[in-house]
Amino acid sequence: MMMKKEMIAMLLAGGQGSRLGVLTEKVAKPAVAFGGKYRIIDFPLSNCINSGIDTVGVLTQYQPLRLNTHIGIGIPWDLDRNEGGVTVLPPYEKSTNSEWYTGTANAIFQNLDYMEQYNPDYVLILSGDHIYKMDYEVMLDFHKANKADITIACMPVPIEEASRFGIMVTDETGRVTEFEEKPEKPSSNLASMGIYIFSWPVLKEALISLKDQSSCDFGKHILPYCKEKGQRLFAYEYNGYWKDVGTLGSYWEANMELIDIIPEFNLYEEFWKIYTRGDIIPPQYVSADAVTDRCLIGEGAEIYGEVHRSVIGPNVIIGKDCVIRDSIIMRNSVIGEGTVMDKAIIAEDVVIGRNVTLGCGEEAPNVLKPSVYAFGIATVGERSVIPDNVKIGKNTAISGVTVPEDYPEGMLKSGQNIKAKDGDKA
Amino acid sequence: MMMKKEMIAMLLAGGQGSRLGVLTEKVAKPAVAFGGKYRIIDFPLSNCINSGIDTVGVLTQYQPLRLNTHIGIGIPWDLDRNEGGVTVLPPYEKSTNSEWYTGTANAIFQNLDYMEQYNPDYVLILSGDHIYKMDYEVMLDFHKANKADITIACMPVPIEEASRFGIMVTDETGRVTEFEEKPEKPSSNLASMGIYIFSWPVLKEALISLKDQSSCDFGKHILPYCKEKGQRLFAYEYNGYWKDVGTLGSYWEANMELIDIIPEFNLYEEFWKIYTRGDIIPPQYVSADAVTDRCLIGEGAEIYGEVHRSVIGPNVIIGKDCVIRDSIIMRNSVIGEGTVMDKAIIAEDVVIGRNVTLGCGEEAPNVLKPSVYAFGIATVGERSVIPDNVKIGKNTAISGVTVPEDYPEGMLKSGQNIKAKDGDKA
Amino acid sequence: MRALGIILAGGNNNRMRELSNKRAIAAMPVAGSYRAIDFALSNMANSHIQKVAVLTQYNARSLNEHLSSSKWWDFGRKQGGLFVFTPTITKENSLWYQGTADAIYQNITFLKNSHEPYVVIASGDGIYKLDYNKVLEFHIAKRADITVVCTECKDQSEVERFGVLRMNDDCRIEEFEEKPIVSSYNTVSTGIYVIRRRQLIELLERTAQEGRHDFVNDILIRYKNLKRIYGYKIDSYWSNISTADAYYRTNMAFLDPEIRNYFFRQEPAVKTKIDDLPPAKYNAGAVVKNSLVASGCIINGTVENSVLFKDVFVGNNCVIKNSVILNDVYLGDNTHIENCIVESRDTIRAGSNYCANDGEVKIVVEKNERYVI
Amino acid sequence: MRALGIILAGGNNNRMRELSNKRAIAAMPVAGSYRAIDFALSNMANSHIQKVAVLTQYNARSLNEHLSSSKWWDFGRKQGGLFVFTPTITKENSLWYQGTADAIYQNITFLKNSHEPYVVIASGDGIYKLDYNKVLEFHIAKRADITVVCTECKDQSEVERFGVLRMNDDCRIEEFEEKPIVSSYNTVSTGIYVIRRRQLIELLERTAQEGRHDFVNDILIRYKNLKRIYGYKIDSYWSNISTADAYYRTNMAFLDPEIRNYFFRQEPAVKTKIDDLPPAKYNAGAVVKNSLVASGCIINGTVENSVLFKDVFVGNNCVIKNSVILNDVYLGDNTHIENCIVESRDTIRAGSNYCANDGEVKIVVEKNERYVI
Repeated sequence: MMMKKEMIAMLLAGGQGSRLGVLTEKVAKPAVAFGGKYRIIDFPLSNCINSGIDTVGVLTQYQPLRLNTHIGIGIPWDLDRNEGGVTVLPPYEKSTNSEWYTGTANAIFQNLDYMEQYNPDYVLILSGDHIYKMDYEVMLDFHKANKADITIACMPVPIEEASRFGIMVTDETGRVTEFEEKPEKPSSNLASMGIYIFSWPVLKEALISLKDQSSCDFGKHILPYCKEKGQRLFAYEYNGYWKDVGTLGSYWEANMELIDIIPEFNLYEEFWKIYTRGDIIPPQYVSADAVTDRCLIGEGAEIYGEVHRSVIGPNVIIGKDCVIRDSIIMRNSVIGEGTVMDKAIIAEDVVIGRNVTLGCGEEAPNVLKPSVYAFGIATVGERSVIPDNVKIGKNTAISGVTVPEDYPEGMLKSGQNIKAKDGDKA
Repeated sequence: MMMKKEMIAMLLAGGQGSRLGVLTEKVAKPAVAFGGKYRIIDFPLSNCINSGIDTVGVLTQYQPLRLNTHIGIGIPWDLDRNEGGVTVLPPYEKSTNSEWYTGTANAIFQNLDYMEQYNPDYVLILSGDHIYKMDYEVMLDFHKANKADITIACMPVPIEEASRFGIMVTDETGRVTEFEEKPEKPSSNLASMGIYIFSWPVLKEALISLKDQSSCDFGKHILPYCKEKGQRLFAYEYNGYWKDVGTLGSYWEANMELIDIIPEFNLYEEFWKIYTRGDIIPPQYVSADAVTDRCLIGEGAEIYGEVHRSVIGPNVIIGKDCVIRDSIIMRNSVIGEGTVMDKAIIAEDVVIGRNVTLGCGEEAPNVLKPSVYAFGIATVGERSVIPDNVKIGKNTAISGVTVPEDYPEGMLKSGQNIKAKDGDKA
Repeated sequence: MRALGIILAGGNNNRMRELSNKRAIAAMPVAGSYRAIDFALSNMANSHIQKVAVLTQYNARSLNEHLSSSKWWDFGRKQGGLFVFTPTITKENSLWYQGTADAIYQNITFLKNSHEPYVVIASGDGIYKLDYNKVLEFHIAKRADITVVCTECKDQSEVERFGVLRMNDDCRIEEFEEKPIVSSYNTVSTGIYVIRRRQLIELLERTAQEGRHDFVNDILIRYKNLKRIYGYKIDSYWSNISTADAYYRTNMAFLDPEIRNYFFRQEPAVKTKIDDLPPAKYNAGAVVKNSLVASGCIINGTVENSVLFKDVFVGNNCVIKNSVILNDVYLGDNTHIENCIVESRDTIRAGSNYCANDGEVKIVVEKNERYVI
Repeated sequence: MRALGIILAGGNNNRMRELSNKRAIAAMPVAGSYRAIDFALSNMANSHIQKVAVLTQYNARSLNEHLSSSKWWDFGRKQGGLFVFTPTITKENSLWYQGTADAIYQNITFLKNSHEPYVVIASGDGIYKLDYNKVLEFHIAKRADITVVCTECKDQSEVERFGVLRMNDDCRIEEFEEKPIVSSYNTVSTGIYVIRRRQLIELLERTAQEGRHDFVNDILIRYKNLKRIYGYKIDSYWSNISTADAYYRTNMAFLDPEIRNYFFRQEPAVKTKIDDLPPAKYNAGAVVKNSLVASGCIINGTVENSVLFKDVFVGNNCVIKNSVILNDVYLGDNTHIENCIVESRDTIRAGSNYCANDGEVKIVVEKNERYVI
């Protein structure tokens, strides 16, 4: 006999996020580090508890171990509950059919039983890969006030970008009259954020009716189906900071925006805290020779060199005579003495040797994935090793334990990649 | 940076347990109720925490929802930890290959990363379907004292039954010199209980070496491989109560044994408590007309009729003028007035009408699964409904919402089955 | 909910006789599986109050242990939580709590650091279900300064235990007498109040300055005409267990199917800390009639019209009638008990006889060596 | 481990000057991210002690809040747990703790209801790492009645703060003086003891009967010749923070890479309650040299040879040197601070100047209105 919950959240965290390249080779996108000490999923999870939602199902599929370890039993988010709390929901074997999640709505459908046991009035559907603060309770009030069946959070985007989104056309009451999936000629600039509140009977009926739809998806199948049936769909307009960190460029940019004096997205606000698993406790140490100029630095880091306009994760060690500029270095990575980097993204547990140069030379398109490894960024995947004295160009990607032989003439030219064998952890 | 753990436990809880018939139609065997308020998995889990093991991975696959809900974040077993604690480990998608668990050792192999993060010295392998109390710490001391690579818990069985088990032959030091999987002519009566302690490097090496073995199994593949390599395998002899509740007969018997004045398996001992999720709180009520004669009754039950030699779960309601004999009734089931049952197993959330008779007539072998539905037991699956006034014979099975039309002449003869549609929960 | 909760659980009362020797009244076991404070705490949780302070000083250990893990009550912790405040020495003060108002006053920083606009104050010895939101709505609608939850006391002889009040047609309280010797009214205060947080801080500071310490006498009665004090009447089950007789009657009330249904089956549920006890066991010879039996009990004898709390052992040929047997009592063979409350952890020697006349309640406290079972 | 733990965290000390006004010494912030009691508690957890009682009465609120969730320390709860015992009124006693022995004596039922054969007693104001199992092994090997953990005090002028002792070649303690005015020895007690549980119960009961209350004077010194009291010497880092000077020096010691490495990087880790704070932020103009900076800080000015605790804001053109800035301090623009300890939650007005001479330590307590940031 579970306690009834007014609204529960279902957080879709199964996606690989392949446009983040080597950053998501070993972890799902929601588990990627962000902002010095956080992971992307911390933002929707914190929004949940800050909005008073204490029951969250996290749907995982791709590489869930890091996510599992990060979420644990939900202690950091106050979601370690006897009833409700956070539950990780991977695909599971059933007595009749067993399948992986094939689409966003299919994933939710496969967890009907989970939702059922809380007998909710409303279900909030979230995705685990956006950076924003939103009070879902206000959105729920809007949903109730409109007697809506479905409320879709939307935000205005520049009309010239609207064709990249699902676009909502509404009447004067906010009711959705039409929607267009990535329209060539958008009739509105109100883009869906992929955040939905469903009245539970509506969601349940739609999921069951469309259960045989292959790769069943909210935007492509559930919303059209419901609209077709004449149900009340409303657009809830959101005007705060919201960032999809789906590409290396937007990921880098969103991190850099945190360095502004009073950033548009402020982590230092008391009344809407972002929670994360904080397993590293000691203060950071800044040595007598260090320079810390416009940067965020996480717990336990030790800075002996120069850091400019960068985001440094917990426990990172930056050696003497380093010069780090416009870069993101994630937790536990170690940068050898004398290393210089410009516009690099270094994932977790990376070891970089001495006197390495990252991000040097002219730009060149990446030879394998020009659309992924772009923006002039040098990207190093987690648990990689880079030997001493090598030079690495722009739009490059490195993963695995590299040795001097991987660098012809001590150099990885702009636009090139190295995929070496993993270290002993693999 | 996870804290190092000396020994972690991996609990195999994925099996369906198909010999329990309708009892495991909707839940995995480890989630089946036992002893009035427990579930089978409570026994190995409680053994873990009582033995000082605070990190347990539970490998699930078949119908895990009940198990997930039951385990929750591990509060009842004190396994809600910030580091370690209990973690449910279902199969998951990886970047290279994604597969279900195909055998006991394969399941453990697929969770190498999980074990690795605790950097254990020893790994305890358990299965989730036995009733027993064992101090794994004593077994570990034995393992260390023998400088063993693998220690296998064994118990002496009557030699005539030995051919049903994996049999260990040992020298005078306890070292395993030979083993026979279900031998026709057993050379010993020391049967493996499926409980192993591995030194971690040994386990890891074996799992990786045999990773391409299809349906990789501990008894069939890992132990032979390790013995072949000359590793030190020891048999740890256990002489306490241990019951495999794999058939309806042994399940029924193990429940009935709890009713003895001082049962061989004593739940009332202070120093080795069995923990379970206790979500039902109120005391039970025994009415002025009730008879409670040799029985166990769970919290919140209300008894208005007669109960003899039976195990009654929490929140069960037994109507006036009922006569319940030699039966097991699991939580939340409601028995209508005037119903009589002999040797029945009633699963959870069942509703039985008035003046029903269960377990009447002569025995007859079950027509569909004679080896499953035997022992003269009438079995009713969870969330079933039985209408008023019907008679149900022995070796029968009922699941789903049955109506009077399902019972020709108001009768389900011995050896017959009804599989009706599920109720509104399906 | 826009309120925080305070539960006054410090109390003791001579009329509990021997029962209050070892614990605060709020920690008394009730109805087989609960403690008195569970009712107020569950009401808080079920009214979605996220932040609750329990104030206690008398025999705080058993209460503390009961509350030690807030996880059973699922109070949010990042945004609130369950706080147990016993007295502490500070630079300014080194006295115990000297009264109900003083107990809150000594924790006034808790009030000051909160941001909830309202405070619900409840005592830890009431057995009832109540949605405090209803009271708060009433409080706001009446633009009251303080709202006192009150109820009709059916038994006139009981009235003298309580604060007695008279309201006008608008429910404003016009008269209020604390524990009168005789009273012509029978509307009594349940010890549950709603008040604006800033109002409470102000009243507490003023009262402390005047060297006064009691919430009822020094605030409610003293400010009766200065402040808008309203009464919110409830007519659902409410009982206060602070005398031995009332305690016995309240436990026996749970043999009534309607009361059982109200507390045990109807939503919202009353929560408590879970003990890890096996199911109750009835051996051959057990005869149980019209009784409540909690988990962990082992019964060999006869039990009638009684409430057995957790882990009670009833020996062969025992006869237990009309009695309340508290947790972990061992009753040796051939014991006869009638109209008694048997204190928890008692060990009664085989063949003992404790009977009170009907209408009386005897309290049994016996600490013999326990037989090894 | 076959021992339970007791942490004496009740203490206060005038030599902490203003710093002890608002909290017990055991609750003092240390090394940027910790509280003093974290060290004793982590040692308990890392020695696999499952059951720990913290005894406290002075300004218990902040300690209580810090300990409120035992989940950070991962003490088992079914088989033990973390208990905070403040004084309580019982039928037998209604006094505050009158000394260290009395504090334990008032909780003697906790000792009596336990089954662990040994007790580790530690004070909450020591900064050190120690595997208490090593001490217990020594204790058993020596067949000691009480083992006192002791260390060499390098600074003779500091000796007078401690209990001073002299051991014979077998490590048995032959002389013990509490806080002597002059002493020729420099082996001092760290306030960490191992004792058999039954022995402790017996000594406490006898001491209480005699109306005595102090563990050192009334037990250790009084029974020195009657009982086998041994000294276990440690030579790893140990520091007691109970004076303002020692507190300042201990914090500054963490600027030493060896000490930082010992506490921050080497196993086992020191645990603490996690605060949910963002990373430290360095704005343009920040110049930080040889300093520790905890999370949540925002720095615009110059910080040298200092320890910044959590959530410190350093304004533009500030100069902070050789100072310890406690949690949640706001330093307005152009502030100059040298050789100071700035009390937590202070708000320092822009342009302020607080400097002490080298070798002195000034304590700054300023409660101005905070600017809205």
